Amino acid sequence: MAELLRALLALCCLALLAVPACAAPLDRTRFAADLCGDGAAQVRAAEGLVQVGGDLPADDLTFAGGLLGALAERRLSCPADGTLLLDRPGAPEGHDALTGAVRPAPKARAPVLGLRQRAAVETARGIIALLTGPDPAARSAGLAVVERRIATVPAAVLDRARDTETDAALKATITGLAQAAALSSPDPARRRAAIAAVAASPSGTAQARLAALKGDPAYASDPAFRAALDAGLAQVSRAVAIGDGLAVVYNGLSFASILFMAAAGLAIIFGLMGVINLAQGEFIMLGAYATYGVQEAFRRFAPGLLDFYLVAAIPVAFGAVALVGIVVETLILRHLYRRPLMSLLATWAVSLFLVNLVRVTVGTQNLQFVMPAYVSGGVPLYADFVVTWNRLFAIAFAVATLVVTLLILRRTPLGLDIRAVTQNRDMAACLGLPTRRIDRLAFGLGSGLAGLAGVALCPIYSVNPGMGSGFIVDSFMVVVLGGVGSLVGTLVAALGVGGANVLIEPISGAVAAKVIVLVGIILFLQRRPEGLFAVRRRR
Amino acid sequence: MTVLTRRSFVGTAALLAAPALIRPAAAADTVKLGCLFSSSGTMANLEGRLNHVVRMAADAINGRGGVNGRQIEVVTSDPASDWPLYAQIGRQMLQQEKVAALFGCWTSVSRKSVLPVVEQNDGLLFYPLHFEGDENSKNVVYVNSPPASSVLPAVDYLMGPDGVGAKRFFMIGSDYVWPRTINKQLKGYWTSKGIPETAWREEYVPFGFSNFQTLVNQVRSFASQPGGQPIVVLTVVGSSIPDFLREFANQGISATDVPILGLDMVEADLEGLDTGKLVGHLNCWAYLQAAKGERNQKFLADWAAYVKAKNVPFSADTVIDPMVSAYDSVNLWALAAAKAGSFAVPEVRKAFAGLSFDDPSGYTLTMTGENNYVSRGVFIGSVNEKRGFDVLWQSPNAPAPVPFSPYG
Amino acid sequence: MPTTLATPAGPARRAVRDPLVAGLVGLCLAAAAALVVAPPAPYLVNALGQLAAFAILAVSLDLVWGYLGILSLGHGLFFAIGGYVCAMHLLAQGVAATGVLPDFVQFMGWTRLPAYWTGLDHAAYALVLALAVAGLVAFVFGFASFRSRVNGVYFSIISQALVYVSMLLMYRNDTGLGGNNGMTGFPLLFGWPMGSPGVVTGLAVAALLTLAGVLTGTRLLVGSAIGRRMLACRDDETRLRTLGYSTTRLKLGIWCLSAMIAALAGILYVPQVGIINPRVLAPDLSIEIAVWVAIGGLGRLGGAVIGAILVNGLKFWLSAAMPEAWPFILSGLVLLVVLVLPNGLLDLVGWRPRPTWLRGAP
Amino acid sequence: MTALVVDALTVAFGRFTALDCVSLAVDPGEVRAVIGPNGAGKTTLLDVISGITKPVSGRVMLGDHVDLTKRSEAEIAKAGVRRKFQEPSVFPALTVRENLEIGCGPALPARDRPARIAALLCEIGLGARAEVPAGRLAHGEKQWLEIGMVLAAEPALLLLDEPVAGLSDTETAQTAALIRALRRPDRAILVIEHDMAFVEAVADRVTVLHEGRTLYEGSMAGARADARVIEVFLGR
Repeated sequence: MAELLRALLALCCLALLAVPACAAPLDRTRFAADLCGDGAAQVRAAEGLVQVGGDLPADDLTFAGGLLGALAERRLSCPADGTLLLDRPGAPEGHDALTGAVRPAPKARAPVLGLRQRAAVETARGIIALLTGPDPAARSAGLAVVERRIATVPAAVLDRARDTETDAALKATITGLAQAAALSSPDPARRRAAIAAVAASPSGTAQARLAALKGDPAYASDPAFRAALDAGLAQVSRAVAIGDGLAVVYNGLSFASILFMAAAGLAIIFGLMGVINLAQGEFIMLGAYATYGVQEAFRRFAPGLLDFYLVAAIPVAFGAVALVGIVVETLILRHLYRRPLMSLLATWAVSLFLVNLVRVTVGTQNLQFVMPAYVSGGVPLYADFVVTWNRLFAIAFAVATLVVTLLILRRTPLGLDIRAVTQNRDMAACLGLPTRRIDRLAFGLGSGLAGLAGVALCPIYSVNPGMGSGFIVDSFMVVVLGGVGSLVGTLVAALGVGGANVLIEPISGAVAAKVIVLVGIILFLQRRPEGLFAVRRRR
Repeated sequence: MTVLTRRSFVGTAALLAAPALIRPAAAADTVKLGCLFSSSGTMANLEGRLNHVVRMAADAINGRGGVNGRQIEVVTSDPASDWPLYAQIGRQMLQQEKVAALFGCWTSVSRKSVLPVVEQNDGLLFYPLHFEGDENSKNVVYVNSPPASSVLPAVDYLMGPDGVGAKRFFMIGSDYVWPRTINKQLKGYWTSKGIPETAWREEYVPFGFSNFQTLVNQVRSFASQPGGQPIVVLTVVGSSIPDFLREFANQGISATDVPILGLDMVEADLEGLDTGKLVGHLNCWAYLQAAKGERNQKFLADWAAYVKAKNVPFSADTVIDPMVSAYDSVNLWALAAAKAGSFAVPEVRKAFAGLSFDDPSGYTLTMTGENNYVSRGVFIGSVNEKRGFDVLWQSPNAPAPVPFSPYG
Repeated sequence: MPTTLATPAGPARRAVRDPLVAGLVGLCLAAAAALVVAPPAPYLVNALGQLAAFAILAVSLDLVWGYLGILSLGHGLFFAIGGYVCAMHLLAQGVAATGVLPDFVQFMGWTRLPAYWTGLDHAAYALVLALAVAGLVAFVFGFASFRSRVNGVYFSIISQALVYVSMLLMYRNDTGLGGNNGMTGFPLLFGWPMGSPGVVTGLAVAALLTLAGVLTGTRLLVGSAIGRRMLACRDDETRLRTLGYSTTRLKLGIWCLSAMIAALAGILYVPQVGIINPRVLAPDLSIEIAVWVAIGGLGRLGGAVIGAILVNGLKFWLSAAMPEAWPFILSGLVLLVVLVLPNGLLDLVGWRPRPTWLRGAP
Repeated sequence: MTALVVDALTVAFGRFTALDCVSLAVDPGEVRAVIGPNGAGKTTLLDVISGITKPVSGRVMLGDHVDLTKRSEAEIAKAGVRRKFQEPSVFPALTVRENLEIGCGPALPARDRPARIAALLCEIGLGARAEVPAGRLAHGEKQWLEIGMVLAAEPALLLLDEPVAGLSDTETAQTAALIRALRRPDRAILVIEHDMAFVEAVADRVTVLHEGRTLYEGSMAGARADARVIEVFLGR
């Protein structure tokens, strides 16, 4: 009797396992109540949904998606008598989760998601988006989430997604992912296919997943498996190494572009007039504040175009800071050309003044910037190498600045004048060049370049009155190392310093990297004071 | 020429003596409190707020009739984020202004700089910041929590089932004693729990460091190693915090992949960030703006009104822990002075034992005769979309402070 | 030529002709005496002592900038070397007396002071060590720079980078000298409790007397034949070299001397403020030293003293009295001096020991 | 024996070649003038001899044994070379007497200096202005002071860079007389000048430089007759 009972029970279980399609539809009341429950209940609801998600009808998924979205965005209100979805956090009325009826929202609890809960909710929303997303973009966003948590997602979900997917490219991706998910499948052929699939999209995580399989009994017993795994691992390791190499290059380029932007204006000012402009960092800061001003103007007058404020800020920041530079030159520096060390003190005073002026008038807090899509986030390019848009923006900006500045210096009358004055001031004056006017314009150009650096830095660094002070030593080192008066030298020096920093940092830490690079420059300059690119001149 | 030099000397002497002349001598019915918070230099954005909070607290007490029948007069200064200047001004305030207590310092080094001054002059310094602990001077009131009573509960939470079950730890800090002490204590704590040394990594960056690309790459590759859920324990300070968060989000790592526990992260650090991609990262303080309760609502309303009325150059709707701690400091001092019936430091110090104050966080602060530390609650906050923190967890009560960590 | 020979040449004549320095030395001595006889409030005594230390620092920079044309933007380094060695001495003395290790040493996990602290509890050794280290660092850096003819603004920039690198190094906790928190909590000075009125007065008097000594010594130096070569080197180094003088050696010698004077200032400064941390190595502080010198009057030792005392006195006063205004006043003061009063504030009182054609110099 | 040998000297600044394989030899007691149009490399030649500029290749020998190209300015000066610059290079912050004292060089013992200085003051005619800062002197007085400074160390080789530039006719004649008076069997003098009459008055032989190369060497009369010299220099 007991035997029979046990057999029956086992049969039932088997049936339950084998035919999940007959699982009950979502218990909406319980699901809603769980989302309003404690952390454990929330996890239960979200993970339960993930487990059965492959078999739930579409309207259940949509319903759950709405609730989960509201929970993640804190629009879920939990009064004593049910669950409400609000239009926005703290709205006075909301839709009842079950009936959809609109009713006033009493003061009630809006659950805060813990990290576990948030992860579970994210996964659940991911599979819902993958299965029911209205367009390929939404479904592919869902797929991205699912991919990250592939270990917690049952195969049924991927199978269903693959079967129902209409977009060919997306379908192929899902198929690959489903294959890769079968790493621990009992079927050796599927396993090998899974290894190949994992190896096809290499990353540090993939490497770790494959490496873990080396401890698998099959590795020792099954030569085919062993060969597949070794090949897959080698492929992933190579790809990860290349990706890391690309990341180093990219990091170096990005740091170099920042250094170059900060130093380019200085190179012109120092090269032309021998003036050590200690206010250059503050000019960068002013450029960033000008960008902020443009953003606020857009917000007020053209909110629809707000995303383009960074582009519009380029001429504004250049012009505004160039104007400040010209004013400083006219009022102060032109009296000091024969006394470079005094102009150093004067620009220090100007920097002190500017920092405190901004501090008193605008405040010390970090400025709030809207980050349009083209400067926020990033895209994984190869293995673990992620291209971040803000850094790419800075690199592109630096390249554009370099090209335009070189064009100005090489192809325009002003550029010719500037080069003439840089090379031999007295001779240029004898030839009738208006050196006074050229000085002023060149100083304006150098300051304007600092303003541009301010624009480029907005998406990368925090903008506050003190932001400029950190640049001064680095950018002077870059200018002097490159050779005074040589913009190309400045570029090469920036690349060298940026690259060296990025290479040394993983080995000896960020502090030591900075110290080593600076000491190296000091030693180099003591052997070769004229820098890398300066032409040897008659003393 | 000697006449001229004499004149210039007289001028210099007059300058030195001038502080005594430019201020009206204290009226008999006031008592002075001194502030040592910078309104310029690197610390301005953080410390600057505290000057105003101290004033606000003193105004409120004055509105209730003052302390021991005297009105409070707040003396402010600007040590300009220049550490020796804190000591210099502190000395001047104690000796010349005869302030009854000092409220000041944010960084450990500024406190260390003022410490000998208050000890030599037997003054009283209320220090509103959390810090590395391992110090107990009878002349300093440590209003905020040492790590053993605030950081360890938070890390415990993250390691537990309610948190993320954290198994591996990437510690990134600014290179100075507070981050290093915290990390040292954490390592001791983990060792005591049997966690192997391979489960953590430690990196330090210079002050004001902002180029976090390489470090974030390292975090990512650390996270992809097997061994369990990783978290980042972030003890960088100042502008490094937003710069790190920005790079972290831009490289596409979310809080559900690798959560950051930012131990020095406050609302002010999120100013200027798009926090949509940072939702879920954590911080840990003795007060969060989102704390529930009438007292907090009143405090927030008071601050907003004060900012408006006095044209204070800081945000009316951002309140951070050290502001509340500074507010608590003034009130604790006033309670102690009233209990002692005197402004003399030894009397006030004696009155600390058994003092309690219901502060905006919702907890009741208490002090014992054992040390100059204050019992505070512990909040764990979670970054939300609105550049603030939601309360994720808070301690059931205010744990007794542990000045000297057992894990150091 | 008996008549020409009878005219006192060199130092003696010049010292007599520099009543400013003579007056300042007299004032220092008088102030020191006054402090001993009738000390004012301790914080004033302490402030005066700190001002004297700053004045010594300013003199050290004026010696190389005003008389040799070398603007160092890294003098904070030598000041810091003096300060750190002094702090180590005070802590070592404290350890010897109390047996308690400083907290940063405990933090590093050391059970006793590392070997290189040996002997630092002896004041004389500490003094020699501070001067020697400062001199050595200056020698190495100066030798490399002067030999390859690094001059003018290049020298300024490189020296600024040097002090910046040192700051980064000292901020590192692993460097082992207290990191960002630096060194503080000095218990004793020569066995007396730190901060007692006697010690405060003693330190201030020592600083004033040292200032008087440094002023006298440097004045004699710049008035001597070496001083004339310094001026010659400042105005036309190539000319001096083609007359057979090794300017590298001259510059190196004065540079090292200046570094040691700066270290002396650091030694006197640290026990008075009770703390040393890498902030003194911030490039800004080193620029500020140049600001003091320029405000007081470049190329006049008395001017450097007056500038240092004026700017720092104002800073002490205004950062408490008018905290918002201080940075604006300082920047205004610098611009005023640089544009209108090229010889510093001494111009205001009509002090013109040098003809106007010198204005073109550094 | 020769006082000065310049052997295949080449100097370049960047891509510009200032001296291209220039050679010349000056005998003891000789006054040699180097002439040539602007940019011919005359001042560069003096810069190399006095050690201010280092050549790309070639040698400069003082006497038969001392290689000047390997020495610093100070060592060259100590070897007995003195140079008078084109712009009067005196130390403006020092008095005339102090300038002369420095001119005596580091080697002369202090007790010998007053006598030497007194003699020089007489020689250059600035006795009455001995205590005046050199910055206050008139242009001509500065030229004379500088000559005094370079004479103070009794140089074996004297380099004069346009000593009469900007001087009046009378002063030029006085300077020519002075240079003739400076001739000594153990001293060679190298003069760079534009003023042909002055060169003719003082020089034993002339070297004509053009675009970094030696064009002619010989007597002044020969130079006047040389076709190439006339073309590049005199003719224009």
